[in-house]
Amino acid sequence: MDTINLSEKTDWAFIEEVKKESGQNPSLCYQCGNCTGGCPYTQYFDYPVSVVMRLLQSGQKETILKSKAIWLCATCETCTTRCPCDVDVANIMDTLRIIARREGKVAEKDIQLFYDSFLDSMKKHGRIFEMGILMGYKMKSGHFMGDAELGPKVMSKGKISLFSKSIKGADKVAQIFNRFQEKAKKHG
Amino acid sequence: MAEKEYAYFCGCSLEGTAKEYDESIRAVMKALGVGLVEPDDWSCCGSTPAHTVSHVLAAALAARNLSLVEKMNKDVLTTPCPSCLMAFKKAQHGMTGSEEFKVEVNELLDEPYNCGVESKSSLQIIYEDIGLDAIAAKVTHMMPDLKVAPYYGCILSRPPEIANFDDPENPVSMDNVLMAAGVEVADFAFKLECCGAAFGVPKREMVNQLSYKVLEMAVDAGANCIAVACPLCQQNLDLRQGQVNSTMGSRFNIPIIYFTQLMGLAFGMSPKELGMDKVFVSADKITRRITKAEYEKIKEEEAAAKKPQKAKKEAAAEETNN
Amino acid sequence: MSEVASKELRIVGFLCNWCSYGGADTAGVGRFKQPTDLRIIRVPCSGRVDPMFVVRALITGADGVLVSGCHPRDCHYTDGNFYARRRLEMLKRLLPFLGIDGKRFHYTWVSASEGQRWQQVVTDFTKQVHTLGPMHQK
Amino acid sequence: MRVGVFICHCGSNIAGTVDVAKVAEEARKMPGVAYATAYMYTCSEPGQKEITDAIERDKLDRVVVAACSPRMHENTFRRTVMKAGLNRYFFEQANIREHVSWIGLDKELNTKKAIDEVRMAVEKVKRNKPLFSTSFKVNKRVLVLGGGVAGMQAAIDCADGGLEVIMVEKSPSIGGMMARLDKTFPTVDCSICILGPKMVDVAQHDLIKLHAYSEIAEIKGYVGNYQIKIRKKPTYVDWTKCTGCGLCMEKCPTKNAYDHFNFGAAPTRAINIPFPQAIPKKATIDPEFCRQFVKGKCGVCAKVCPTGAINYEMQEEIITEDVGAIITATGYGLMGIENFKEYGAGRYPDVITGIQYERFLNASGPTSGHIIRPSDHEEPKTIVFISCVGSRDKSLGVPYCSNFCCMYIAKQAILTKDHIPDSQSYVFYMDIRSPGKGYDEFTRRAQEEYGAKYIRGRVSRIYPKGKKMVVRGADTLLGTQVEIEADLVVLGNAVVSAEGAAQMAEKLHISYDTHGFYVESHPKLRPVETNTSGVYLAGACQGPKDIPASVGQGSAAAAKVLALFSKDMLESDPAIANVNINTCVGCLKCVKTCPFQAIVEDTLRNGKKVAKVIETVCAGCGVCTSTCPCGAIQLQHFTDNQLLAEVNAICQK
Repeated sequence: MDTINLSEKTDWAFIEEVKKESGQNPSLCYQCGNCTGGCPYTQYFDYPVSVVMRLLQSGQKETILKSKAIWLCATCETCTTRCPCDVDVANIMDTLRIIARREGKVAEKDIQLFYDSFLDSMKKHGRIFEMGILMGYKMKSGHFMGDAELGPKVMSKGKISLFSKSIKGADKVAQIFNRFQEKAKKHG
Repeated sequence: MAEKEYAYFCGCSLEGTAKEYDESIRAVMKALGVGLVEPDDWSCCGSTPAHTVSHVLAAALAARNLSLVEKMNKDVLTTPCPSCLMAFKKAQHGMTGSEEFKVEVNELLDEPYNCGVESKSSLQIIYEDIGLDAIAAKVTHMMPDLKVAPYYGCILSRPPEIANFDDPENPVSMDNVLMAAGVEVADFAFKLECCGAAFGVPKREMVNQLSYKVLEMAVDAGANCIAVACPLCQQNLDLRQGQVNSTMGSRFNIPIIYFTQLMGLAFGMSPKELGMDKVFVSADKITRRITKAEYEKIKEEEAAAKKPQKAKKEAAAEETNN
Repeated sequence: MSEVASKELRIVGFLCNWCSYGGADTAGVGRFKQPTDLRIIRVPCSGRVDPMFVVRALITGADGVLVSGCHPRDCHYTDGNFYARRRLEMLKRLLPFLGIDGKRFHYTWVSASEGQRWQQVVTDFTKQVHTLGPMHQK
Repeated sequence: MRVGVFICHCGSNIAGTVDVAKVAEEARKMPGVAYATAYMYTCSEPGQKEITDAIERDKLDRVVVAACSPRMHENTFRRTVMKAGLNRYFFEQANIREHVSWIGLDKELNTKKAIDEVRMAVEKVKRNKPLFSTSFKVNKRVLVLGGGVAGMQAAIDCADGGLEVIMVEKSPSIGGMMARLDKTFPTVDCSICILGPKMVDVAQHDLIKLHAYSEIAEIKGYVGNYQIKIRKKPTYVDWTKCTGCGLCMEKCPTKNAYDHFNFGAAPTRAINIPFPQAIPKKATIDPEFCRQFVKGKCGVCAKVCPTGAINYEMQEEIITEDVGAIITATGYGLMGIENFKEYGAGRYPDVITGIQYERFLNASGPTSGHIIRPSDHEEPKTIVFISCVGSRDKSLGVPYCSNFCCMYIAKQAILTKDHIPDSQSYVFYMDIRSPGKGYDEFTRRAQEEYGAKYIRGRVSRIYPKGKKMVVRGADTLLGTQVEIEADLVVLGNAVVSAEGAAQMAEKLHISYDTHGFYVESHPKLRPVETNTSGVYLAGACQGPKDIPASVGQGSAAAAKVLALFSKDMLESDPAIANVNINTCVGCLKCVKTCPFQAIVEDTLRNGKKVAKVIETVCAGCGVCTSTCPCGAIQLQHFTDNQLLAEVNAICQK
């Protein structure tokens, strides 16, 4: 492992950024490990939650934003519920995802693509059109065969519609997205 | 006319893969005298994906719907879907907690939201507003073969500051609702353990592994059915149960049924009406129904058969004491 | 006088010796930073605070008055602070009739161990008085 | 009038953020000030000499010291001015450290504030009157509240010093928490073997009177003269007749009574003697479980008692004791584990607390010293200990460390290996806190010699799997999640203040912190005194403490009482209320409001009704002064005149 030169490589601005956007104070964390102990996803993470918190305390921006862990978090809120220091850890993970996305450093492309298909569907139709999301995701990710066996099963129960249907105010929902993007552009 | 009436947000899943949840909730609520009114032209709550873009955008997508409810002059919104619920609750929490955040959110909306709507899960409405007595009064049938593990999912009662319902570590609302409906409930330790959430599509194996743990624990607890309150949990455990079996080499065949479907069965409704045919692992074998009167008669007979034994035992115990 | 100094307002505090004066000491020992507007008068018990002291202070030059005693039931003198509460609550209601904004007067309870709470009380009250601005032409 | 003002630098404590020279310069301009100077350490010997010299040289008749809090050094400087021949009430102290230099960032503003503080003190001191103490007799008996190890030590030391001691213990036996322990760290001494002799000392000492199973109903009075009302709870057994034979306990048909002594580790009988070494060794009936009380019929114990001691009709009794000082040693409590739903605590029988485990280890405990898992009474092989269960947990309102859990867990891990050689102990910890003598070596021994596996991390979840309890937590040193399949889980649950601690403090007129622990006079230099003179603290009622610290405090409190009682007479505080009979109209509102009943009606020779203060009873709160409609009753040293002078010094400058 590399030596981290803390005098040079502590990104203080990043700590402040996360602090401001999440409303949480990373200094409250005393590294007890309760979040890691309770997290259902620890075995899939490259850095367990408590290590993400530690990396955040030490301002290791690149490592965090490029980690898979922040994308594999499902916001199950176990960490937040059990944190003895009252840190809303799930909120910090959420914030880290937002920053990673903003800076184009997403390590889990498939998950981002899935979320994007979801948001596309929402923007287009106002509601989620499950088949649309699935197809959108498959096209973008190239994972054509994933879950292929489930399709016919779902169809047979008449649960999933092949055709998209938009709500009347779909344009209003799209407006929300547009306004958001304009604002984001304005503020850089 | 309905005694109580709520704004009702079924959410996108309940229009598609979780149709039976919607159907059974509507049927059960009707039977319990509760009216559900959908906001006109509601849109998606934003769910998890919106939260990876921006807290403000996510809150705005949720708040659009809350503002529709405000216009209906309703102050309580109920939704069966925990994911929608959390989206609404987080929007509400953020907007009431910070004036600055509220302004930012409302800038994205056509109709500003004034924070006048409280969102509650349909489970909470059933547990707190309708109450166990009213449920018990509606029961006409018993299912003697059924033993259910109530599975709440991660976010119905967590985080406690936002969910503000039941216990964040050992919730009991669904247990109590099912027991009031005459259903036998298993002591299930994984009521809240995550099933894999929305990662089914991009991370199938991970979800299968996590779901496996939940299914295994339910079987260990002696349950032959899992009751759920979340469309995503249901999908991961039911639709993907075959995948779990092939990935993990297991042989689960345990039905995953919405708690409202079980309530409906206890209320004597037809399986068809409750969408029982729409789940993948069939529950037909374990949901044999007998009338309440028949059930009580059987119980009486059983008790009568046990009595002499018990009396003997007590007498023996008394003797050793002295 | 510097610009900062001229912005300072006059706030008089009456603190009971056993709890709140001790709490203010604890805040000091803990170096809990506070605004400097407050001037503290030590009294044995909040029950010693005559409402006339408060009125006199506000009329003759103070912009705000703060009274702090022991928490109810924790009074060094059994129930001196109950007398204080009764009188000061009455006073708070009467102040508007004297043409004084009730927000210029605040009474509260801070124990000797609550240094951080004292910091909060002083900070909040000073802020409150500053939003009302000076009461007297200087 | 010639006032001298002395500004203290307090090293850089004050001078660092206050321009002390400027304060002295401004003080010199204040009317009545004859002399003002700044000095490095005014409280030092040369600093005090500076004051006495100036009093002589400049003919000063009043002194103001601007320094730290008067709660710190008022008495020091009062003695200084007395030495120079002034009345000690011709002194005022301006607090420019705690209230100025330590809390303000801006030096200019701080200096301005310090000048105001000095002006207030000068205006007040000019209006001070000489006051003189009177003497009163001391009742040289001491009340010790609580019969744990701290209280016992205090009682024995006081009694050995020749004082009469009244000990009040709420439970049926003295011994407290230590009597429940199997062994003590770091020596692994048998706890009851070293405590037992002390308990016997308490019981047999001629000067110690023990009221067990009793509570304080009321405390009246002041240092030197307290009147205590003690409520003796009904035991339903005549203790003058009970021989402690234990036959009643053997025959009692109720076997599911809650065992307070064993913290519910196992049930007990409705009539019981808590443990074999109990003092007094007498039986007590628990009416919550006793069939005679619950169902109205049984009477087995009355039938079998050889001395006819059972009395179901017994009523509580109030007795009165007069004492001159009180030592509070009311101990601590333990946080209920039902808070920990993620640990299934309270739901799963094999998740227990440290003190319950201690009772299993103890040869006189419910299992005669055999470690069992409560669910099936089998011997556990894998035992997991979890520290900081509730301690250092802000989300539960307990941000503090419970002080001794790390140590007792190490001890229990060692004892576990002694009891069950093929067992394996795991200890989840966040930090190992072992700063006492021989303590860290002890926690190392648990690991090095006894093979306890220490895991740095917190446990997040415990759930049952078959007969095992799965403990899932983090090993933060490995940086991953870990799971252990345990037979038994022991929680080191947090130390909290004793039940009813706040109410007791209110009866004693002492302060308690937000957690219910009692507040000492000074955290460093007056650790066993309280702000109420005559009331002292010992043991964990002040904060979590282990045995040596508790014993040390018990002795310290006893030394304080012995010093107090070394004089036959005490001096009263002369800052009490005083009635001006010329202006008093005899409305007697003050009589009604005085919290101490220190004011009575008096008739003058001319027949005029006036209020009269009983000097020894007045505590000096001043409630009467702010009640009096005509200003006739004035609290000395805090008169309307003096306080308004301070107000004017701020408002009319």
